[in-house]
Parts: sequence; C-alpha cells; structure tokens
Amino acid sequence: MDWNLIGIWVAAFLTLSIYSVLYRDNPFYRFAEHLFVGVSVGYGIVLSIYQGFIPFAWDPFVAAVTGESPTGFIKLIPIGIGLLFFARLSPRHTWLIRYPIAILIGFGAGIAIPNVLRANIFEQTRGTIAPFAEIAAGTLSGWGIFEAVLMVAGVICTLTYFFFAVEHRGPVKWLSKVGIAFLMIGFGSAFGNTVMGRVALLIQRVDFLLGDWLHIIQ
Amino acid sequence: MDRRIVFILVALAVIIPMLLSINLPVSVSEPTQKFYDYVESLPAGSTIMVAFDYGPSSLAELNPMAKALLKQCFDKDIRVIAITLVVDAPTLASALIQEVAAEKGAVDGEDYVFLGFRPGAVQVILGMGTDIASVYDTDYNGTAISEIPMMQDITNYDQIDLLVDFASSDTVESWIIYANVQYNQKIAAGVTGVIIAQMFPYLQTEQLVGLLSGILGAAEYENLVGAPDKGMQWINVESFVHLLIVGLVIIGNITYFIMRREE
Amino acid sequence: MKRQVPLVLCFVFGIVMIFTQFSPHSFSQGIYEEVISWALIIGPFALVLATVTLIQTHTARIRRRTEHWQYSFVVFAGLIIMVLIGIPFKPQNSVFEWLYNNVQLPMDATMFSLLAFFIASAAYRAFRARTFEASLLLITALIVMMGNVPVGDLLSNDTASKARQWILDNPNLSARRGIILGVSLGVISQSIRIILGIERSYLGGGD
Amino acid sequence: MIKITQWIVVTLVLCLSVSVAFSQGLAPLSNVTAVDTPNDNGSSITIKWDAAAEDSGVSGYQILRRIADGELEAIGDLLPAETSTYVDSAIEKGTAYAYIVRAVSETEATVDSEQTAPVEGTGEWFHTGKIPLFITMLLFSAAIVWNIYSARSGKDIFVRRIPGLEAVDEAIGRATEMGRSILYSTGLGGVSGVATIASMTILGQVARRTADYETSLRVPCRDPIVLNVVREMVKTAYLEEGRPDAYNEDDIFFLTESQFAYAAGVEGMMLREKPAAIFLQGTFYAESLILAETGNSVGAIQIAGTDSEHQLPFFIAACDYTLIGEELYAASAYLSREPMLLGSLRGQDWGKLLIFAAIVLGVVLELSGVSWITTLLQRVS
Repeated sequence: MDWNLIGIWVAAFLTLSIYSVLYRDNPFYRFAEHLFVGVSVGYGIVLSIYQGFIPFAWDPFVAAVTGESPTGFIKLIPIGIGLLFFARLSPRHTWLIRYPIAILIGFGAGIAIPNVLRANIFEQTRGTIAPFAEIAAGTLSGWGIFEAVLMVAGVICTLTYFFFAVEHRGPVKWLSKVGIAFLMIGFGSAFGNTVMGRVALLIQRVDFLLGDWLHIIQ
Repeated sequence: MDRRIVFILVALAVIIPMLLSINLPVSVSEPTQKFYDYVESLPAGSTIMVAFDYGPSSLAELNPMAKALLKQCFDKDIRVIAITLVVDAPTLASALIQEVAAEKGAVDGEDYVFLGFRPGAVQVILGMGTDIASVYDTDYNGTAISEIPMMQDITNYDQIDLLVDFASSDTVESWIIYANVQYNQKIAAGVTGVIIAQMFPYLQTEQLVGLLSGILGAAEYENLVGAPDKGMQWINVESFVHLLIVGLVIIGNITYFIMRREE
Repeated sequence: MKRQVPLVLCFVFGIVMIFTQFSPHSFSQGIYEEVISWALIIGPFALVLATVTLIQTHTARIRRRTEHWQYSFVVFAGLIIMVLIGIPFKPQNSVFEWLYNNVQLPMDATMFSLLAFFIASAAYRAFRARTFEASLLLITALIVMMGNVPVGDLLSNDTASKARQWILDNPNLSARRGIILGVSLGVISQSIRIILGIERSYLGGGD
Repeated sequence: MIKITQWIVVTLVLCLSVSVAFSQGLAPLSNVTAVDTPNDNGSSITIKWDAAAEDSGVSGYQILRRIADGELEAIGDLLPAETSTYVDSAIEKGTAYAYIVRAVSETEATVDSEQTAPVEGTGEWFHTGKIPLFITMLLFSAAIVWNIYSARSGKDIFVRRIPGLEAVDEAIGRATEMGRSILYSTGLGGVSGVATIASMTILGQVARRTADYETSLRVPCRDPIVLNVVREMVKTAYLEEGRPDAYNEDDIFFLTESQFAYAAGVEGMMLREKPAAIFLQGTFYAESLILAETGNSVGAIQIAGTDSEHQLPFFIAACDYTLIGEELYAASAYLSREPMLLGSLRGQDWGKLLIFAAIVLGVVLELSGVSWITTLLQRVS
C-alpha cells in the first residue's frame, strides 16, 4: 500500500471538510472538528511527556536512583507538586490544587516584573527619545526631525487615551482624540500588513489540492 | 451581500489565476538584488549556513524562497550547512533540503549537511562562534560531525561566508546581536510579510547584506536565479486577491454612501 | 492551610524569581534554571488532568445523548490512537509522524488559512467610512495592502510600497508603543499585586 | 615562590628588550589590565589595553595567558589593530590567570606587554547595571500599594467611561430574552497572564448576572489550569448570588491546547449553539478573526478585549465593542468596583505620568546634548 498516496487523500478529505464550514455547519465539518480536537490533545500529551517530563524529570530522577547524580532527587519536588493537580478529582481535597497554581502564578509574576519593565518600558521609552540625539548631533534631515516629533506626539497622545482615573475633558480629551486617530492608523496598517501572509496560507492549501491531490497544476 | 459570496469570490481569485498561470511582471527590489549579488559573488566551494527558523505555519511564505536559494547554491557548488533554532522545524527543513538536493544531484555530507535542532537559541548561536562541533556533535541523521567530509575544514563562523536566516519571528535579531555583532558574521534574511517592517533598520545599518520579503521576495529571487517556481506563481495570485479585497471595500463604501443618501 | 500556604508559596516563588533576574551569580542562575525546568515538569500533570475532564465531558454527552453526541466517539478515537501510538513507540515513530503530517498538520494549516476568507469578509463589512476614525483605518489598510504586492507599485508608480513602509515605521509604531507602554504598566502592577498577595482571585472563592 | 616570580619578571624584561630591539621599533603596549568581568556569573575575565597609535606599525594583537607559573598559551584569534578590550570566557572558576597582550606588526614582528597581575573570575550577587531598573521597580510597587491602600480606606476613585462595558448588560439581557446561551472565551493565555486574570474577573461579574437570569454560560478553555480557576470563580459567583443550583460544571470545559483545534472547536460551538452574546476576552493570537467573524455570522452581540496588540485590528473590525489593551484591565476594575483594582488603576496612571516625564525630559536633554536618560534606559546585558 502506498501510504504516501493514502496520506494525500486523507489530508485532502480533511482539508475540504474544514473548508465546508464556510458554507455552514455540516457533518463533515463536525467530524473533522472533533477528530482535530481529539488528535491534538493526544499529540499534546505525547509531546509534553517526551519533551517535558522525561528529559526534565524522569531522566534526572533515574540518574539519582542509579547513583549517577544524586541531585536528581530534587525533581521529586516538582513531581509532587504536579501530582497535587489530581486533588481536583476528589471533592474534599480540591483546595490542594491551589498549591501548584500559586507556584506557577508566583513564578510567572516574578519573571514578568523585571523583564517587562526593561524590555517594554525602558526600551520603548528609549526608542522614542533616541532620534533626538541625532537631531542634536545635526545628522537628521528636516523630514527625519518631523518623524521624530511625530513619534513623540503619537506615543504621548496614545498613552493619554489610556488614562483611566481622570475624566477626559479639555486638553486631555483633545489629546486622547488624537491618540485614537493614531490607534486607528496603527490598526489599519497592521490589518493590511497581515493580508499577504494569510492569503499565502490559502494559496498553499489550494496548491496542495490542485497539485498534490488532483494533479491539475504541476 | 451574504458573506458566502465574498468567500466564493476569494476562492475564485485564488483558483482561476492558479489554473491559468497568469504572469504579471515582477520587478526586483534592491534588498533582494543585494542578497542575490552577494551569493553570486561567492566562489565555488564557499560555504553558506542556512537557518530554517520557521515552523509549519510559515511554510507557505518561506519554503519557496528557501528552495530558490538552495537551487542557486547547488548550481554554483556552494556548500550548505543547514540548522534550525525552532523545535518544530526539523522535519520540514529536512524534507525541503532533500527535495532540492535530489533535483540538483547534491550529495549529503559533501555538498550539504543538515544539523537539525538544538535547544537554547542564544547558546547555539554563540557556541557555533567558537566551535560548531561543540553545539552539534552529530548531524540530523546521527552521523558524527568528525565523520562528515565537508565539515573537515569548517570549525566556526570564520569558514562560513554567509549566514541566511529564514525566519517568522525574532530570530533574525538574535542572529544579528550574537553572530554579527560578536563574531562579525555576514547575515542575510528571508522573512514573512508580517515582520518585514522590523527588518528595515538592520538593512539601513548594513547589518543585513540582503533581505527577502515573503512570497514577493521568493518571486523576485526565483526570477533572478532563473528558476520560476511557486513564488512567481503565488505572487500573481496574491495580487489578484489583494485587488479583490480592495475592490470589495470600495464597492462596500459606494453602496454605503448611496444607501445613506437615500435615507 | 487552604489560603495562607498558597499565598506564601506564591510570594516566595515570585520574590526568588525577581532576585534571579537581578543577580548574575551562578548560584542564582542555577536556581533560575532549576525552577524553569520545574514549570516544564508540572505542565504535563495539568494536561493529564485536563484530559480527564475532557473525557468526563464527552462521556457525559454520550450518556445523556445530547445533540451530536455521536461525534464524541470521534474525539475519543483521535485521542486514543495518538496516545497509544505515541507513548509506547515514541513520537519519532513513522506511524505517529504519518498521523501528524496527514491528519493534524493539514487541519492546522487549513484552519489557519480560513483567515484569508475571513479577512476579506471582515474588510468588506467593517471598512466603511462612517466616521473620521473609521476612514483612517480604512485608508491605511488599503495603502498597506497594496504596498505589499507588485500590482500596487505597478499601479502607483512605486509610491505604494514606500507609503506602506512609512506608515508602518511611523504612526503605526507610535500607536503600538502607546499600547505596549500601557499594557506593560498593567502587567507589572498586576504582578506586584499577585506577589504581595493582594490579588487572590486565582484562588477562587470559599475558604 | 617570590623567587620564581622574580625570575619570570627578569626573563620577561629580557625577552621584551630583545624583541623590542628586533621589532622595527614596535613599542610594548601600555596600561594592560586584567579584571574580573563585572556583572557576570564569574565565567570571564576582561583584558584592556591602550590601542596602539595608527602609525605605530601594529597590525593586530594576540592575547596570551598563563596559570600561576604554567606555560604561556595563546587564546583566541589575532585581534584587529583598533581593538582595546578582550573578554576571555574560556576560563575555569577558581583559577587565577595572568595575561600578556602581544602586539603584532605587518611584518609579523612581535612585542609583548608586561604581564598583568593574576586575576580570578568571580560571580557577582547583584548586577550594578540594573540599579535603575531595581529602583524603578520599587518606586512603582510603592505607588501601586499606596494607591490600593488609599482606595481601601474608602476614598472614592473615579474611572472614566469605557465604551463597550455598558453593552455587557444589554448583551446578557438579550441572551436571556432570546433564550440562547452566552459564550465566554478567556483566550489562549495561561493562568499567570494578566489578560487572562482580568478576563476571569470580568467573567466573574458576567456570571453574577447570568446566575440571576438563569442564562446558560458556556466557557471553553484552552489551558487546563485556567479551566480549574474558572470553575472555582464561576461557582463562587453563583453561590454568592444564592443560585448554586443553576451552576452547571459541564458548561465550563477543556477543549484542547492546540491553537487551531481550539479555534475549530469554538467555531463549531458558535455555529451549532448560536449564542446570543459572545465575549472574547484575554490573550488571543491569529485565531482571533476566525472566532470573531464566525461569531458575527451567527448574529451574536460580540464584546472583545485583548492586550495582544497584533490582534486588536481584527477585533475592531469584526466585533461590536472592543476593549483596547489596558482597557481590558480597567474593565475588570470598572465592573467589579473593587478598591484593589481601582487603586492599582490609579497607580498605573501615575506610571504613565512618569513615562511622560521621562520622555519630555529625555527629549529636552538630548536636544541639549546630554544623553544620560537614554544611557540610563539602555538595555543592560
């Protein structure tokens, strides 16, 4: 049996089943949708075991048991924490699940504070100011100066729109209106810029159907 | 208008140009030309490292340009070392390289080698600066680096004439910060349409010797290499769909204004 | 035990992670790497638990014969096949790869490509010059869209791609910066609340 | 020990003088120092010297090092003539190294510098380059905490109108009237994501209202941990409204972790159940438009909110109301009126004022040629 050919037919059938949803909900889409959910969950489990659990927990633990590297016993802590998730299955002990959740949340928050502050706030503020050094050095043309000023104006107005604890009246209202205009230009351009990539995805699927499957085009 | 009519129009705008293989002229932009010229200027026997830093979701945009570059390299007897920093890329990259190699008669281990994936992007980039074998002790098939003929005279970036990053996320920045700034490695990039705008500053500072942008870049490159393929075909289809969307928006606005006047 | 211990755990892990970000010493970096690997170990347990709830949900659907209950068997079939082949024979085996390449990958790519249709229908419906702001959205979207394809430059004598680049580099970037700065302040303030135990919503209600 | 060192010095001086004599006037490099690289984990040593003048005939440098009294070994490649620092990261911890920088001329004549004092690589406990970051973090934390306490002490805090939030009640009301369900997606983010937590807070408020109206509230989850937290929160909301009987745990379920399989599942739900109101609140990626367009096609009122700036355009285009970026966080404060959230919202406004000040001051200083603000903000490696 040519598994390659069967694979192409299976893939083509599933591709068309999913496209059928554009017309309306139907048994083919429902089949593909449910198969997709089942397969993806199975795939996720297999991968998280082989790429997460085995290399990071099991291997070091085995190495500890065989005496190769005793530090592997420390992996019993996260394994124990992970097992607490199963407390969810017993109504009386459900609250135990708060332990692993609290750890993951604390961990995420701790990493976020310094990194978000540095990468997003420090860097973006610096990027906004930096062109003015070139203006001072006289290396920026008239147009470049306009762009630098526009950038500062845009950032300040957009940020003004996000003031929540003050009423938007007077100059604040005026600034935040300009901010909305900047936001709309930003959204429009981001929308337009995405079209190309998304259409390429569709072209690739149609190419698969017309070429690999039906052989209408080479 | 029912949205299904829009869906049918989009489908037709893809299928019809594809079947008719309509060809609109493709001019070559400067960053693409620079990319091509740089590779052309390399003598036979040079080495290019290609990083396939994209997963399945960007395959449509980046595979055509990677293919065109590999064709050019194999035609010119430039050796290719392929790697990836992205975990779900190896199967796709390996399949693509083998396809082009079979077409051009390139030999694994002599004309090209695929080293596969290693975790920790920054450590991989830095590690290869001192010794490639310290990061990749074997290639993707498990052959020891020391037994691969073409790797005999290659230790680190010093023997690599150009690094090409095909990317769908911020890996280009990492290559520039660590391979270009630290080790003076020449870098060119091919990226998806969405992140192209982030790349232009590096082109201006010449930290990138060339740049290919999505399907358009692939089409231009195929044009230069003289091997028209998916890129040329697809960019025409792209044009039709973009024109369709613009047309739809204009029609939508005209009907909107007519209806508002009637009210 | 039910509320205090989680809050303490959250505080300790949060403070330790902040500390590792400011301390380059190999001891702190060692802690950082160890804890990162813990997060990867804990993840699969949560996924297994979620799968149990998924199985419960679908078993309930089959038992109660809710509408379209038959499809729950399809979910089970997909799940069981992937797990039975993937776990004993490792994900590198050819059957598992065949299933990934011919079942999961095509559906993934096809779902993703639906966006091409939706982007067209959303543009058609929403891009109306109703107000000044809506007109800005509409016009920039059209310029950038045309600047991306050769046809745009052909029709506009190369101005489309230049205009596109300028818009993306200038007004677009400043708007994005504004959003990012605001969002980042929110992220930090929330993280501070979490670590200090002021924000406790994640614990749910009850005692 | 001292004797040996003396010997080395004498030999070196001799060698130096000999090489100077035969090296067409190449002068040994001056000010060669080796220090432990600051702010690292102790894995490198930095060597600095004064680069030779352009007309000195020096074409490059070779770094040499030795451990205690061991042999001199060359490390790294020949460095170009304009360099004046080298970071040796191939060192063993706990070992002291002494360095010599050898100047090389075009004719390959060489002259060695004096040997530096031996130095060890040590790791630092605090990265001094990150002091500004640390101080900013403390200041901002203080501002947030202070505002929260002032809000808790009963001080009323104003929050501006957020377009879209008025529609929440309208949307729930409509679903009740039509006897249809409400679909609420908390997005693809994990439990520690701010957007997810804000989304869960809003969900808690929505759940209070649906509990009163007995409208069914369907929540498909993508993250297994979010699933558990959401179940707890909704259950609490129903309990507090005195309607524990109306709570149905099966309405809050895990779909799948895979991005597009999740999208396929939610899309199917929308088409089959035809919810009257759809809330898409949280972190979203490319699937945002699949969800929003399908929701629109079934005629639901859609209220979206996300801090993923790349997805905002699609929500703006396809949904009835969209909470933009930080508005999502503000919405959770606005709806719940909780002092903690209101207070930190005002703290965030203070943060914005600080950014304004930094930008304005930075621009003024840069224009007058002073760049310490940019240097301060410069990313510390």
